[in-house]
Amino acid sequence: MAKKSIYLDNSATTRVADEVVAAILPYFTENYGNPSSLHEFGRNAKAAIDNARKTIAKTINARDEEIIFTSGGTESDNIAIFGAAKARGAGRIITTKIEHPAVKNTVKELENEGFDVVRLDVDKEGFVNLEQLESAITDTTILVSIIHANNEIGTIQDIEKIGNIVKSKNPNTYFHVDSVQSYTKIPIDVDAAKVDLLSMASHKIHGPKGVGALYVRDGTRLSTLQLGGPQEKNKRAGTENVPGIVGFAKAAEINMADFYKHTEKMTHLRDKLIANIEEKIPDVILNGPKGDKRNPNNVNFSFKYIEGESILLHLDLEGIAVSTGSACSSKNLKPSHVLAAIGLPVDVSHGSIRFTLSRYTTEEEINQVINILPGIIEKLRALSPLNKSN
Amino acid sequence: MAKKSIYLDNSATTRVADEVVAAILPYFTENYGNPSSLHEFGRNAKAAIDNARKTIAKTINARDEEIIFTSGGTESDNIAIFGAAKARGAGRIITTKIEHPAVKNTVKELENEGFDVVRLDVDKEGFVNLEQLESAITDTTILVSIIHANNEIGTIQDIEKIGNIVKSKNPNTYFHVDSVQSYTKIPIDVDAAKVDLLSMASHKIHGPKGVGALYVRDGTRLSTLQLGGPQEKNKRAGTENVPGIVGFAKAAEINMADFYKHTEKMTHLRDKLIANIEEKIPDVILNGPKGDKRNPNNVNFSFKYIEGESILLHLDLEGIAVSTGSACSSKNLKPSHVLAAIGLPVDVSHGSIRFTLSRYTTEEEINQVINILPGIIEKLRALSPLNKSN
Amino acid sequence: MIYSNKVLEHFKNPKNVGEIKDADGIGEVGNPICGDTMTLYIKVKDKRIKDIKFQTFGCAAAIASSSMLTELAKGKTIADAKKITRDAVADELGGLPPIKMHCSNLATDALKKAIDDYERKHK
Amino acid sequence: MIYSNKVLEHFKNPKNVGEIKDADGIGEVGNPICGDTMTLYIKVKDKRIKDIKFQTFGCAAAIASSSMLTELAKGKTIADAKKITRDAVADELGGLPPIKMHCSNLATDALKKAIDDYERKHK
Ligand SMILES: Cc1ncc(COP(=O)(O)O)c(C=O)c1O
Ligand SMILES: Cc1ncc(COP(=O)(O)O)c(C=O)c1O
Repeated sequence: MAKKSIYLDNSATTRVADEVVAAILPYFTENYGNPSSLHEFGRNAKAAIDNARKTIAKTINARDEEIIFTSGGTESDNIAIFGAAKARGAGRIITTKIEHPAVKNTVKELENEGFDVVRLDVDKEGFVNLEQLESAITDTTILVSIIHANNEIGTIQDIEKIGNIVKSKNPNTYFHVDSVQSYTKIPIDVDAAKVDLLSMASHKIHGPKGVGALYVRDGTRLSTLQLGGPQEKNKRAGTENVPGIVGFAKAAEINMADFYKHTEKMTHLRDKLIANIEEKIPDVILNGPKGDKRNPNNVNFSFKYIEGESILLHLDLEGIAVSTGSACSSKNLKPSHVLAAIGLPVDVSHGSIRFTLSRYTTEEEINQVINILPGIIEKLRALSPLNKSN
Repeated sequence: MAKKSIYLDNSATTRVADEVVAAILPYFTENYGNPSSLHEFGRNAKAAIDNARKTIAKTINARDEEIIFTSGGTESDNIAIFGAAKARGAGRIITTKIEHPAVKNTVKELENEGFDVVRLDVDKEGFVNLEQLESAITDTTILVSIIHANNEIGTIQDIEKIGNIVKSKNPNTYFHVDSVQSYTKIPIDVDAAKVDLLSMASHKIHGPKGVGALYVRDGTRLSTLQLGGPQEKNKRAGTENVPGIVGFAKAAEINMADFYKHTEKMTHLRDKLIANIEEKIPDVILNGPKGDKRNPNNVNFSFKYIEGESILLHLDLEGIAVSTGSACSSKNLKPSHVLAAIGLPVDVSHGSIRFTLSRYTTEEEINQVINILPGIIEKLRALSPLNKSN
Repeated sequence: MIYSNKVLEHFKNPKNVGEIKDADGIGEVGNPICGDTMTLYIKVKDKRIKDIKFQTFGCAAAIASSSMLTELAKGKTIADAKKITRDAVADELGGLPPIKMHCSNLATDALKKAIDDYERKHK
Repeated sequence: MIYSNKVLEHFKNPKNVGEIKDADGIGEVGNPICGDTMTLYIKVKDKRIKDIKFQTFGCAAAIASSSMLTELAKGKTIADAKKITRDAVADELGGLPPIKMHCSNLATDALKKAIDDYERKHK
């Protein structure tokens, strides 16, 4: 990897922080015990994951025993949704049209199995229709699952307002929040937002891949998906990923320690990138809102007349890593369902690029993107049959 | 952890090899991309897991695309068993009375859901009754799931013989092997043994925790459990644990490179420990067979009249880490179902201790155990009301 | 299973271990939950427990509870010894893991049986 | 999506890009699968493709296929140009990822349409 690479795909995954690597290492070769073992190696491992649980719990105002560790965001979403649905047996599940596939496909499967699914519309900035939500919640509604900060366009839903609507309409409805993209970037208080289930993933916050967490409010009925040993209070069998869990907690700790400093820096660079693209490149559409209802690390633009994978690869040739909502780049060749939900026509969504920043993103990097991007867009537009000015 | 600790609990989990740590590190802070990303970071990550897949495939005579990566042994077992059962819908599942809970509890759940389950008996050394197996396989049998090397008593089942029985009685029956304890310790050839599904775990072979693999023979119908993105050919959604996968493959590579050297060394030390315990301590029972049908790293003894947790803690006070099949040490206070299956009375199984060696175990360490153990047994027996000689 | 230091101390060096050949009362109990068993011997003089010894087949918690119980009971009057509760034993040990609370039960049950035995023989 | 070096070369520096104002034939195709579109212009002289240009809205594979096709077709007789298959385009590019094979289809379809257009106008 060339030294000068500019990594702006932090919603896909992040660099592991050096402090996190340092925290992990002793758990590979010294404290390598299995937390289920009774001897000292085991007790040390158990203490390590108990500490990590405490750390994660504190970041969202939860109690230690309400955190279970998983293998990542997808597993957390699966346990929350399948677990709750199977424990409740039948009923209505309410979600949105802009969920990550880990929620979207899970809910789809439950719909196939006979659950009654309602998918809320969003407006053109990606905000959920709260009146529609309120009227959708019935006596039979068992679960409302909402993505906190959208992974493609960065829209932040008001989970406190949503939690209050859910619980005042039907207190027996579980409220699940997918906070994989928002965790440690947007403050979360599970009590204030009346959340019952909340998904987190380590590798999105400079922790290692292969570990995540699920907050499960005390008393929430969940069917267990992965069976085996009695780990994680019988909610998730399998030898715990001790180094991963320790690293995840370290990453959360680092991010929370200077929360305002790093989110303010990202917000500044985000807004600078948005302003410059809007100024320097014609025929662009910012997807998602502006201001404090946008995830501090997210910029998403559609560049009319051209296609995302081509933009991505040209940026890649310049050492800049981004992602796209283009159909061409997806494995099923379908355009982004999130961009469709905000009303973007297919040809426009075809040319969308997501830049996602991290605490490590520098002003120089953003300046360089601002310098390089207009030329690439121009070059590709010169190729395009759709470009009216050709 | 004191430097002089003697770790003999390698069937619970292992120390990560230094070479494995070295292989992992660049994937934390340099090649940290998401394999689904199209840019260079992503392509490097993708190449890394493709290489790892090749490495793992080679060790069991499989093809690359037949390996899927999971979060560990438990998940591999769950995907194999739930996945196959749900794809097939109904029918008979045959397993043994000495499975790990990751198989045992999964099969139990399927039995509750209406599948017809047969649990094969084992003889007093832990070998499956092959005639019973043969007569249990019917036209409706969908799955046979067998533990290769038992995790408690080390008994190695003859999977080639079993595979041939299964396929000759009903070629439509899937054959799943739990090789979590045998992988890289006993040669495995999935074609020779006619295996369709085979579970492996990284942390048992000096790889990192939080990663495992499942071999899935081409054409095997499996229902997907964890839904989300299209990773692992739609068989296991979720961002891949790239550093974990790389580390797992490195561990497998190291073990296979000097396979005979390290298994012979373990076998020698295993047999020395067995011989010395039998010689120096009266009233002991070796659980599991002797010789080449015992996992090279496993020693399991019942010490009559005393209880396992007490032995374990005394050894722990001397810096020696082992495990026990005692009821007292298990979270549900039930004695080991494996020791019950080989016909051990409850009070005897209560006093069983498992010593599991690794490639790092030294002759000096075994000598020290041989020196320390008899005194501990004597001391505890002096306390015991069951000890006739008291 | 995290044990307190006090438990580990009594486990490593249990007090009052053994048999009293000419015991005035003997209590034998088995634990149906996990299979632990304990035998308790008492020697009584002037309605006081003059000597007490135990043998236990069980885990660290069972051994430590036995040891602690004998310490608590030694020298007490029969009447006072009867009042020793399993919580008292566990408290003196600095607590026991919840799943191991039945072990302190075992010890108090054995003492009760030994006293019963003594009273039956000496009434 | 791993592209061959040849694909990346044609993607970075596509040949024959643009419009021919007085084209003899124009082929416009849209890809129903992923939404890519392409316009191909040919200039014909003595039954030979004398000049050829394209505009493509699409991914790297679409752009590279377009570029490669124009290279293959340029200078060929109409009869020979008709024989260019999508596999020929893909092969010349050193292969395409399976999911992107439809992109080379797009290019050959556009050429066919341009030739049709030319033949319709010049018969
Ligand atoms: C909002 C959201 N939910 C869930 C996931 C899935 O997390 P993971 O990739 O860790 O399984 C992601 C990651 O892409 C995400 O962005
Ligand atoms: C035979 C066997 N199968 C499955 C497992 C479960 O593996 P893991 O702990 O990696 O989930 C184990 C580990 O204890 C095992 O020994």
